[in-house]
Amino acid sequence: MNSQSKAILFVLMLVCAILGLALAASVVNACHSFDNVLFLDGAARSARVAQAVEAGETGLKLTLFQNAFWLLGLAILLLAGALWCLARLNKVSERSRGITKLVLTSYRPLVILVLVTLVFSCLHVRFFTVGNFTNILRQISHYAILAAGVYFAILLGGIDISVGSVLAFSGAMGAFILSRMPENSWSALLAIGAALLIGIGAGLANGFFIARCGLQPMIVTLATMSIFRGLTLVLTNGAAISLSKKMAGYGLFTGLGQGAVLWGALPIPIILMALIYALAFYLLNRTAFGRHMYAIGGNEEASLLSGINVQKVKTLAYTISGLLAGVAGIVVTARVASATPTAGQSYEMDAIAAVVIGGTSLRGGEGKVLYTIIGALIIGMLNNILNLTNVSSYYQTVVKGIVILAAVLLDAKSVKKD
Amino acid sequence: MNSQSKAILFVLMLVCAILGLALAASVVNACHSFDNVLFLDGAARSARVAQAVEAGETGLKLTLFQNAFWLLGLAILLLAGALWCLARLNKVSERSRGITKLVLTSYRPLVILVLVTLVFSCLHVRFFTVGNFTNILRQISHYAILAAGVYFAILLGGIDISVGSVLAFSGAMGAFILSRMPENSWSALLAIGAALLIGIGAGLANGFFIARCGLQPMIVTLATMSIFRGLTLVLTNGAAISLSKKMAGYGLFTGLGQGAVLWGALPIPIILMALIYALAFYLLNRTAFGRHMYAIGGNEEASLLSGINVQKVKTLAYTISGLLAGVAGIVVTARVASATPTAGQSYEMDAIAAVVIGGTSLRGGEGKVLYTIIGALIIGMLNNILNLTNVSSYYQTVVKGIVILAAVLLDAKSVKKD
Amino acid sequence: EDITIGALLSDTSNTFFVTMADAIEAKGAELGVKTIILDGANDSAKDVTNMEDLIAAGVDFVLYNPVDSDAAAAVVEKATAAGIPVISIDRSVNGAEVVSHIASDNVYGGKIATEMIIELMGGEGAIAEIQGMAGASAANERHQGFDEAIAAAGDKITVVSSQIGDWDTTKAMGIMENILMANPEVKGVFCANDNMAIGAVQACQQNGRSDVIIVGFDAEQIALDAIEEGTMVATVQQQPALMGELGVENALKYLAGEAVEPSIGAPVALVTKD
Amino acid sequence: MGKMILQLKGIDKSFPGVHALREVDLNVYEGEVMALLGENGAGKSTLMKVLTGVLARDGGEILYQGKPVSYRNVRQAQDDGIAIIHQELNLIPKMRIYENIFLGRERKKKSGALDIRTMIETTRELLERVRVQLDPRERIENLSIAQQQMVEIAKALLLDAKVIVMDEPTDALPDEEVDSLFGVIRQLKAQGKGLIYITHRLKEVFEICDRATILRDGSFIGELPVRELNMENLVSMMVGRELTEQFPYVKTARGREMLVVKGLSNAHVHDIDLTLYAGEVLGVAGLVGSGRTELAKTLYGLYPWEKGEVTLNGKPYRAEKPSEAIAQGLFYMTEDRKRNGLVMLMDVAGNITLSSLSRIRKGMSIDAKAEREIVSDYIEKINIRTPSMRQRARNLSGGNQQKVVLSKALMTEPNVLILDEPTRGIDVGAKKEIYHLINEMKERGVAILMISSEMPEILGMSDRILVLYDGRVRGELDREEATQEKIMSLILSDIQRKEAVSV
Ligand SMILES: Nc1ncnc2c1ncn2[C@@H]1O[C@H](COP(=O)(O)OP(=O)(O)OP(=O)(O)O)[C@@H](O)[C@H]1O
Ligand SMILES: Nc1ncnc2c1ncn2[C@@H]1O[C@H](COP(=O)(O)OP(=O)(O)OP(=O)(O)O)[C@@H](O)[C@H]1O
Ligand SMILES: [Mg+2]
Ligand SMILES: [Mg+2]
Repeated sequence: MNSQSKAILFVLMLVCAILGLALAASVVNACHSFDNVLFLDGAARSARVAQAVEAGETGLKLTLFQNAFWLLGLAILLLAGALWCLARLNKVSERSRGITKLVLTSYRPLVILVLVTLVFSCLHVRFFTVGNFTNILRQISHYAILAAGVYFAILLGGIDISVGSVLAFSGAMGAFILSRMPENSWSALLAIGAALLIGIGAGLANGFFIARCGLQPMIVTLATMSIFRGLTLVLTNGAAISLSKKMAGYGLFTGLGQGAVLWGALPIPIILMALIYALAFYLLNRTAFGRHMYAIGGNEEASLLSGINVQKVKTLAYTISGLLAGVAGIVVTARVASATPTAGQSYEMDAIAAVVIGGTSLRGGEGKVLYTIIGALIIGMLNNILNLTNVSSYYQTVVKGIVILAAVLLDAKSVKKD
Repeated sequence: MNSQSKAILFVLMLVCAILGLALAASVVNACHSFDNVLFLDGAARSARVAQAVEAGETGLKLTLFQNAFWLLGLAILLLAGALWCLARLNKVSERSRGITKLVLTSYRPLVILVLVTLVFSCLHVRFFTVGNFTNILRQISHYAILAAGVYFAILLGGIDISVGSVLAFSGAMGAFILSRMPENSWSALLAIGAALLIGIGAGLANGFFIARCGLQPMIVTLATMSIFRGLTLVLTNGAAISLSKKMAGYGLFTGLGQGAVLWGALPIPIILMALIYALAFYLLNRTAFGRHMYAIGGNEEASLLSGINVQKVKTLAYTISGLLAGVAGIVVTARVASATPTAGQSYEMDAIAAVVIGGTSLRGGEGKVLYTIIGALIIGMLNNILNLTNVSSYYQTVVKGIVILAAVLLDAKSVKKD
Repeated sequence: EDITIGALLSDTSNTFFVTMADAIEAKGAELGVKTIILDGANDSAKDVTNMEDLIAAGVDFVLYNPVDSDAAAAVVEKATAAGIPVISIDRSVNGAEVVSHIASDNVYGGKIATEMIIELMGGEGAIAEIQGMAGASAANERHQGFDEAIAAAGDKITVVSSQIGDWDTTKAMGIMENILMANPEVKGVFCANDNMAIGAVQACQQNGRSDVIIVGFDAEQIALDAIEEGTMVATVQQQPALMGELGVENALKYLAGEAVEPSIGAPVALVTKD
Repeated sequence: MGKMILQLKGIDKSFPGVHALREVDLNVYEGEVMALLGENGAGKSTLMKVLTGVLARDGGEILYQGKPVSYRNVRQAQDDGIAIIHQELNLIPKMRIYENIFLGRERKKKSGALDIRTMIETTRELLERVRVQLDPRERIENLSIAQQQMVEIAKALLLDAKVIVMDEPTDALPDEEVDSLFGVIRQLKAQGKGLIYITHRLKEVFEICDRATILRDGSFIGELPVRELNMENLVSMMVGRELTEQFPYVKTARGREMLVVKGLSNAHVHDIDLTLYAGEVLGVAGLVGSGRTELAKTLYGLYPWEKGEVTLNGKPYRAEKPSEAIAQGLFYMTEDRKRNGLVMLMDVAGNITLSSLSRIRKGMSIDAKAEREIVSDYIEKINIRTPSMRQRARNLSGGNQQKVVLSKALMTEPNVLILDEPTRGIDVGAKKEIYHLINEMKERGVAILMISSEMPEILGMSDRILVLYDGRVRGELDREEATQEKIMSLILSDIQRKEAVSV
């Protein structure tokens, strides 16, 4: 095929894609502006249309709403046409194929995120709003922080399932200190410091057993999970420790979970999360430590023979994981203004799921830390839409499992094609 | 050193060991017969002695009890002497060293079991009784059955964390069927069949995603864990389903958990557990399937190249794991005569711990299935002694973590010495 | 006009709250309002998340059964700020204003249950307790009730064992077996929910001990059956369905501009064979 | 003679149950290459690991530039100027070339961040020095084994070390690459560096080394200048006995057509035609990356076929997985026994019977007695040196491991046996035993396809030789007409033809 027909195909693809997306978006938007979601049955839609007509409304939106179903069909046809053009183009053009492959493999989590956002936006009127996104981001912030820590362990080919318990223990310690020093205005700093120290200590302990004693990460962190949960129960005596406004450190401490800047538009947990991911990105991609992490995950023995201090790097990685669990503990405790001894139970599973949905292999040595945040976001959006659409919590559990499976299946499929 | 002095050392070792053990045993026994445990403070002991003397009791046991502390010291000295002889002997005799090594490596879980039993026996009067051991065995039966299934997954270098949820779902299905067919005398068989089918189905699903789609076991079983928990909640609508004597299938079904043979001395769950382990042992050590399991766990690629149908073997292994979770589900439900939707939560962690304490590496390819039962037994004995001595549950969690860590640490230490 | 009521329940894998949820849904359908019911899964952070989602979904009213009373204040303030009134059910909200509180007293329930056991024991002997999930507030409150009753009973009553059964039937059964092993003299057991009580019943029966007095909590069907059979003595009945219905009714009353009592009682009582 | 820079004296090292080194001496001289020779398991790699601090020594001393040293890890040795290229490749497949080269010694900017530009530039220079044309940003997993080996060498050059140890660097290299490696070695010699060179290809010793140190069973046998050595006395020093005739070729009568391949094509190989007769060895020659392994794996059912017809023993043959190939009488012995030939954790017996368990079945179970008998038969017949059949495979030496893999292959009683690099990394003694085994199979009528990168082996053992290039058959030579030059010219003519086409 000559380059002229390639160009025509390309333009056709663009036109189809843009038209299709625009049409779909305006229909969805029109429906939403009638406070209606797409998947409402025809009868309800007709009733709403009749009501609007009665109220004397007219205009494009009404027309779009009225004809939502077949317009949407048209949009889907257009998008299918765009896909068909892409497929043709891929057959004849090396470059197009390259770009498609790049998008589908390197940017896969992003693609999934966009798809998920599109679908969910159709499912509820309020999903695609700034308020709701701030909401989701704030909700995932502590998961995402935990997941960043777990990412370090997984990158090494290990795992850290103690993070949920460490979160609980450090949060409880923070609350404990605040509640024991109600007068001391330094107590907030002390509480934060102690929580972070606990995180670091827990991580060091994990690191010690894994890196120095050569035990398997799964079983070590299983044991420390139990130990830190027990210590939390002992510290709190099994009851929640609540923070009250009367405590001197209340404002500063809870600010970390509840505060916001930019006139309330940007919650502090989101900023913390962003900062932590920026730091993690820098550490992993711009420093020697990061290189060593990838190397050890890829081939531990070769790394040792290359003169890398494997034990040190591993210990450091688990320490970071613990530290971030400590940070997450502070955020959670600050957010709900109390520390419950059962906090963080089974969070490790969500954190692992976030890392894996973010395209990181549990075998280690590969992955992008920033995609972990996308993994967390996808899980957060899923929880959010299931809540918004009032799906029974029993089914939520089922759906979540299916989505995790689907996400990793997509991953595996496109990996195999390489 | 000549062979004569070796012989002398050997005899000395034997004498010290036998004397020490006998002395320790009779002191502990004497204390127990005064309803007293060793770690009681001296004051309480004196009081008890005074009371006995007042009651006119005399005899060896009283003397032993009276002098418990220093007699026990003597016993410890004797045992230390035996150890010293062993160390001397190991220095000079190749054969003795060989035997010691064999005992410490190949039979390590057994050695740990014996030690644990000895220590626990000193901690509570009723610990070392036939009744209590039947008790412990019955309590661990479903854990041990689960652990046998998980062993298959771990032997492949994989893992199965969905077993707790599968247990709940299959148990709930069994109870559901029984309760829906209160008149039908076949209902028990139907319920058992359905529960087993659910186990098999769940295992097949795990196997499909792991073996055919090449997904990672951890994430697949994490997802199915969520799915089956959700399905259990849907099936039971969040409430326990209780079995009542009025149901036609009650006797047959609950017999699997509550029944006993040999005039009540041998509970059926224990028999089931023994049968399953015998079968698993046979499968793994006497059949081609077992060989293939070890081979795949050791080196998957080499196994494929040796003409093993890797996918089939893997699928089968996860199916066995699911099936055994189904069996455990039946046993649990039958035992408590009701199915709760939250049953089996976090049992997978205990099952994994049992496998690992039994000396199996999470890397796969190595292990003995019969030692898994020892792992389960150690955990069960730990739970039992903590209950018997009424240790606060908060500390139980801590202690359990420490024991798991200690057990694998012992493992790693002696492995490194190889 | 369409009204949507959101209900946040602390744990819908627990029958108690399932019953409450069903009642809220049924009452809502009856009165023609939409209901959204979310599960806090015993996790304060998830609870907060759920409330935020309800605010995002733009519900008109929230019935709130917080996972943790103290943690609830912040989100209740948020909801109030967004113009969504809140009624708390079963567990109160500490530190924030709600329209009303529909109370059911876990501490009181634990206390009357224990008192009954002590009475049946003739005021002396060994008693044991199987507690709920470590750290869960219902578990704590019921345990507190137990403690109060024991303290009141004097030193003829000895607590031989107090273990945590995680609300789990099988675990409770194992614990009961171990208690019977270590302390065969035990005469009564208080279990913090009925699932665990059933476990204790099975342990006693299978050890041939029909003399142990077992009292549970929640008045679940399985417990009522056991009481009928005589294997359990009593269970504490809270009235989840009634509480749910009261919640919906009062919410609508408030939205219609009528006055609502600041505290509404849903009585707690012991259910025995008669 | 150059100045002595490194001296190892009386080194002693034991592993539990193995006395790997007894009183071994080794000297390295400036501007010279010291060959370190010995059979598999003689202790060569162990000695190097002791030198570079990977393993702690039990006794002896190391003098470096006259001073006693004792390294506790690789890093210290590197910092002191001792670099090593290990026997196993030690690159991280998912990482880029420059990242691998600078692994453990990354260049940093003042801010602490990595100085990526400098690292890439330096890498480019190093790659030029070893004469490979590669983008420093290429990922290792996309390189051929030969290219990876060159990257390893470049990595050692980065250190600018005074002593460079190469542990079997040519193990996986084809002859042209060996030449460019030798070019680099001569360069290093000229710069006055001292080199230790470990190899099983004794020809290379005479080509590039100045002196040789010989070990046998962990003991020091002697250090001699290479000019005083010839192949015979070198071999007898290594194995402790005389070995005559390196390639014991036997001529057998050609049998019927056993494997006929017509027009076999897929993503890796194209239009393969070949005929293999019972009782012959068909050697397959080609450059690394020419698709020899792929051809074998395609036949074995590891890669899907696109088109082509194959018959085996007169019957149509098709395999979608190895089990199907084995069932039809074809077995493939892989080129990398450590990675995918053996289950290292399993014992010798388990490995030997792994592919033919169905033949020792009694009811559902494995017939333990039959297994014991068959395995001890093989151990005896093939002369596998192992303390017992219950010894784990990982505790055997390379040659004996290879014999275990061969036994596994034989036990399936194949009609067609594909051997991929059957003697890679194996010492002269074991090599010869394997050649004898090949001959024995040949006499029993097995059709053998032997892939090898060692030209003398191909020439010495094959009845016919097939030359592959770029996944295509480029020609076939008879034993009588075949020479190294003819094979190379078949390959090169193809390159010229290809260039002609692309112009
Ligand atoms: N980590 C170890 N533990 C136990 N034995 C070992 C270990 N490493 C090497 N050995 C043993 O030490 C001996 C020397 O091995 P080494 O690898 O040095 O041999 P080599 O001369 O390099 O052989 P090859 O030519 O096959 O590379 C062998 O018997 C080997 O089995
Ligand atoms: N650019 C590449 N991307 C992916 N895989 C590659 C690339 N280059 C080589 N490989 C693969 O790496 C493996 C090792 O290549 P190697 O040079 O040994 O090929 P080969 O044909 O097996 O060689 P031989 O002819 O020596 O048997 C081969 O399987 C080859 O397909
Ligand atoms: Mg070597
Ligand atoms: Mg090859």
